[in-house]
Amino acid sequence: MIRSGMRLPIALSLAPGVALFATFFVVPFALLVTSSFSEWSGLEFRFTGLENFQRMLADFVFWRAAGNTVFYSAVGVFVQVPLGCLIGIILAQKIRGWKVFRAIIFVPWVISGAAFALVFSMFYNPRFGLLNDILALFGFASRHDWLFDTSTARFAIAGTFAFVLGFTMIVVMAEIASIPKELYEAAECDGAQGWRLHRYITLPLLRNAIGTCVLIRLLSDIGLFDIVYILTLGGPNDSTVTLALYGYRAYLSGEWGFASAIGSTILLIGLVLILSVSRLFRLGERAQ
Amino acid sequence: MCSISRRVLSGTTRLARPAAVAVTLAAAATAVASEPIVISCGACQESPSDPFLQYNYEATQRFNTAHERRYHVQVRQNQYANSGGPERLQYYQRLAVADDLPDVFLLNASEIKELRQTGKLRDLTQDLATDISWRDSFAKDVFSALSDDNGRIWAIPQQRDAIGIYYNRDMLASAGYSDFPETWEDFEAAAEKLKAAGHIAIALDGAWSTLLMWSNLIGTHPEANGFLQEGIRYADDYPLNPAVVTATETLKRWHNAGYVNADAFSGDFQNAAAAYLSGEAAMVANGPWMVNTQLRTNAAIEGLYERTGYAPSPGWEPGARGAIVVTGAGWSSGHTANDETAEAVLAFLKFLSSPEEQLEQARLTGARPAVKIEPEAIVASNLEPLGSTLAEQADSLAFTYPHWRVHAPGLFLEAWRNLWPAYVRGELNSETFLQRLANDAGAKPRG
Amino acid sequence: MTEVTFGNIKKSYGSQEVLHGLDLAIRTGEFVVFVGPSGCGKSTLLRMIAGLEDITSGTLAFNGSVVNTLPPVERGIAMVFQSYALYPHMTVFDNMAFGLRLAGTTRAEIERRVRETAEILQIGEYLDRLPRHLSGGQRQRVAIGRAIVRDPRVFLFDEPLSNLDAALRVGTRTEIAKLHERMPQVTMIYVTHDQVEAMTLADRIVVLNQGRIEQVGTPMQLYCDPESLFVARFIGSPSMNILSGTVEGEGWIRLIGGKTISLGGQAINLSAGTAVSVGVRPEDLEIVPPSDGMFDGTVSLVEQLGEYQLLYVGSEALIAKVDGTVQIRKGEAVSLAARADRLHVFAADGTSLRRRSGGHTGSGRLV
Amino acid sequence: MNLPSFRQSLSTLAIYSTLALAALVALGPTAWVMLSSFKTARQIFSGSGLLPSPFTLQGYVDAFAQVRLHEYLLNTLVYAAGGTLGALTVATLAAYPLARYRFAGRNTLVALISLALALPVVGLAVPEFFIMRALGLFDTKWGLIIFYSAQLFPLSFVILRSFLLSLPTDLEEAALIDGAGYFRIVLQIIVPLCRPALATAAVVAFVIIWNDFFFANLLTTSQENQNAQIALAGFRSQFRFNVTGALAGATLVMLVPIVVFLALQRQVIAGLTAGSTK
Repeated sequence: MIRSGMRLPIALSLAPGVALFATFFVVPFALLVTSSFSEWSGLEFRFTGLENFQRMLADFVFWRAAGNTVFYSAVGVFVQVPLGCLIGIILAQKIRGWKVFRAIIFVPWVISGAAFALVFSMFYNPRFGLLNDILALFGFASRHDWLFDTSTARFAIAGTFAFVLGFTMIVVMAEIASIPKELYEAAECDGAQGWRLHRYITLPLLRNAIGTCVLIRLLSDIGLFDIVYILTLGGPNDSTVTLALYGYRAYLSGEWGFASAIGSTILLIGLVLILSVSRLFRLGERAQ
Repeated sequence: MCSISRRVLSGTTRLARPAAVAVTLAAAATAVASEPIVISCGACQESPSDPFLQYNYEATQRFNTAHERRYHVQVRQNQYANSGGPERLQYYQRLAVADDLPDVFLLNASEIKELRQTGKLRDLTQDLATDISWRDSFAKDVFSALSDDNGRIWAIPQQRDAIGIYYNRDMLASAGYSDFPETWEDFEAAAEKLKAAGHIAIALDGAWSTLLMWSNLIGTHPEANGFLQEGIRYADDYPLNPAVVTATETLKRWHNAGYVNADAFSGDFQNAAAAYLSGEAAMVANGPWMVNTQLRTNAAIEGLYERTGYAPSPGWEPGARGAIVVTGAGWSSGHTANDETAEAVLAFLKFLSSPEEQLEQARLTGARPAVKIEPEAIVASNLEPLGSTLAEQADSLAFTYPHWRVHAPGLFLEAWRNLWPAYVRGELNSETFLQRLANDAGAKPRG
Repeated sequence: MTEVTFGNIKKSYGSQEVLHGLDLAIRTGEFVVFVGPSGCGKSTLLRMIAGLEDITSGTLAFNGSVVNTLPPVERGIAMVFQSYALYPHMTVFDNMAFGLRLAGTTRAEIERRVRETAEILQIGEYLDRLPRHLSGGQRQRVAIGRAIVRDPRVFLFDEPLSNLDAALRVGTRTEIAKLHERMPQVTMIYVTHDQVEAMTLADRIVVLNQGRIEQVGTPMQLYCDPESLFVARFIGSPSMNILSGTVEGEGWIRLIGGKTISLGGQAINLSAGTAVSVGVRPEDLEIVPPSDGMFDGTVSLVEQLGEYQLLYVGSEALIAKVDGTVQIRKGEAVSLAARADRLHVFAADGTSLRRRSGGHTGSGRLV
Repeated sequence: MNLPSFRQSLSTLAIYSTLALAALVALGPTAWVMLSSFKTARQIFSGSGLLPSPFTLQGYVDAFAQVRLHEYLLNTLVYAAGGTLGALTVATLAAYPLARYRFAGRNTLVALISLALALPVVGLAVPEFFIMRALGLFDTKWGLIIFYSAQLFPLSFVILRSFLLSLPTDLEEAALIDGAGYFRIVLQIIVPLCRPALATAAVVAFVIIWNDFFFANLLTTSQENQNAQIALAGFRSQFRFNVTGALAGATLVMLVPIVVFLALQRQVIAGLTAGSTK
């Protein structure tokens, strides 16, 4: 319904949003794409064509960053999301104490990356950290430096977020709550019980929710920055570096055009992921 | 820039601090009588945890009081005032682009190199030349890190420090050493004994203190060929310099031999400090300021200060010891014009490099004066003995050299932190490590 | 004192036209009900009168002056919404006073009018409550009260009873009827899909179908003389039985697969063999001896409703409404017949072929 | 022994062990660090004992006296509150016409804003920095408030618009008939009606801004403009490191969103699920 006479107020009402959006999303996006093809240090601006991208693709650190980003995403998708689903399905049964568990398990989600980094720099410390103490209880006494050994650093970083299950849990619980009870009653009448009930009823109906969680996980993993930046700066030997951090390094050394090319790549990967995950999980279509 | 609007602006943003308000009000009151010239300082903020900043802050107050009607230094808060990372350089580069550098601020040698390329830094050569007595008041060599290849001077030295190695005398004595080891061979023998006794021989952190030891190993090496002074800037010199290769491999050996604390790669100096302060480690390298900031605080175990010695670096030959002696940082100015503001800037810089202020700074921070001071005056001012002793000793050592940071390229620390743990664990050979270190740090090819 | 006139009113959404040029005149104080199946455009029409939808073309006039572009508030209308549309965050009093406040009415005047209206509608004691603390019927009354308090010239109702349960619906229906009596000068336009509401409330009913007016008339006109197959089916419950047949000479129609029936002398100027539909209302059918039957068949279902019963007869499931006391069982063969003047005949295009009361039909139309 | 009940209790045991493990992994390290904030530096570095002994509040004293944490916390609060308010205001004003009215370009605009929600914004770091500087917003409090308003605009917009779409239009129409103008309808009808959605968007936006490190780090340089997350990261720098102060600071910085979440769980959960199933 648009009624004559409403045009001016509508325009006025849209103006701040459009202005803000244009200034902080559209213009930066245009600037990003343009500067990706140029040498830019804030002072001078010079078009260089595909040079930045060629340089990026030829840099083994870029591939390492890309590889790590894939690794972190894989941990997110294949560890974090399934575990979150499991917990979500369990808690959705509203067993005794579910609210307490939900709260506890969700809490890490609201803690900032900076604080979490501090927590884990203590947790992983080889001299006084809790992790080695716990392992010692099980007979694996060592002073392993989890964060600064190339063979474990990547896993140590992944360990900081792999068990942050809150988001998936919440989304799964909400989705299950929206499944009509009659469906379960009907399935029970048909002879399904226990886990088979979830295998044949819950999981298929969770497609949308799981797809959403996978997508959100992937998007935050492509942008993974603060934990890695604060804990390891991407080291040792670039074994934990992410695309975002790789871009930030370029920004720090004043190579804004190159940094933009990396930024564009991140956005491009994000776009491809959104499309492919949406298609894979047929997001947007209702499960029923 | 309009000084009045700036004063008003800062007056409102700092209302939260009554003391500062009082100062500002006082300045405003005198302004009515005779406008004082206002300049900004980017490294003069109050800081309870950083004695250098705290000293700068107090010195600023003294200067403002002494020149109440003529000059007024205003504090510009910034997070990076005392940080050594690339963020501080970035910060000043942004300000330079915006033509908004503070009138006075602290830069280290490598930052000066980068920042003078913006053309927004004051060339202080002329200012020093026109005041001969000021120029002559400085100690030997203090300008070397703060000037360029053409001899132009970009900063006034803040201090001149001799950086040595703290050691736990009781622990070394129990290993059979009544004095600090003279040679690196001795040093390793001592480390072996300390390790056997269940101690951490030397506390490292993967960054600052690790690189101090690296600098010591290189600086005392007869074939270093001035690597720390010059070669460190050039990519080709890293793997080719025998001193660098030897030093790097020696340092790695200590790790693999188990002389070092387990958490020696985090880049947190605190991990190294904690090992020493808790009495677990026998040695740690750091500057004289550590006495006030940590050794004499409750972070250290009871009586540790009394049991601590401070020694210069061992040498590769007997009697060839050395020490890092640096003018870590200097006071630069972002005011390039020669007007009355420049007059205020110079007045403030001269104030900071006066013997009285330099001694006060030494007393508060443990840093040594950058200007010549009568020995009697030093004795009279009752400086902390650990630092003083080393500083006096340093002048007669076979080697003195700057530490890595003074001449290293901008991203050296990040590159080191990234590669060092992998190298120590044998994932890179020495040549690859050094070459990548040079490249990632941003070292230039020679010529 | 407001006459509402439509002059060739059309409404399109994009390229899709949903109202195809409507003409109608509504008299001052008249209670007009728009009725039709969902999607027929009746709500759109009401919203256009209210000023909530733009009129694509044509003119809407109040007392002769065009109000097409006038904002709702300047049209002097009030509207009762299907959902009541009470502001959930305002008390009953504030709900009723909102419009008056916006109109700049004085505080005392607002107080007086709201209290007065509330007394009439017996909601005086709820004035301080929020809508969510009221029952459905009470909310309905507040919604009406909010409309009344503004003293409108035209009163619009958008399916106001459909959210009430059956019992309340009857009560509220009579209240609306009383309201109409109490406000004889206010023109009331009422939209519903329920023909019972239309029949009981309306002075005149406007039947809409697919964006066109099918027929305008008093309830009895529509019931007795539906001008089209659509109206015939729509008015009356259970709805009219429709059987296909062909004309077989003057006054006779042969039903498909059935008998030939007489129209009792009604003239149909159609040649023999033309396909027609014959309509007969269930309540007009009677059980007759087989010899007199117009329609024969076995009873496939009996719905006993006490007062009367519904018989489903034959393969076309002809419905007959007969007295509840008649003994009849499923599977029995029955013969049914209706008075010839109760038969309705429609041409293949759905228009009525019986023009018995031609003087009345079309009177509502202003062509 | 009754076999089915034994099996049942076994599966109950399995379920609760799983939950307990998940809870431990989720909160264990954080709880340990929070507990450590009451220890002395010496106890922390010696790694002895889980419980503080001796118990000390020195870290908290230092966090305020030395690190001036309260100033950072105040900044963070200003950004989180200001950014949330800004984002919600702008999003409400934009979501209403885009949910209710049809006009050229509407669908494109909605699609663009929704897409922005899904993009990893760190990719835009350099241009954002450049624009902030060009607008004179770089390293200013107002600048960051505006920036955060813009950052959280898409999320608030999507939450509000989907809520508005589920809301019938009668109330606005009733208000129109009552004589209310566009902005009065937004202010007196839409805003009160959207309260649940607004609360949801507000809580989520507040927590996100509170926790932001990346842009705060990128877009501020002065200490007086920096937020608590930067202060936390800064605790690790060489001279000022005071481990108990840092842990105390981290504890306080973490507690704020945790308390917000625990107090407003329903809104947070509604917000996350609404934003994700749009």
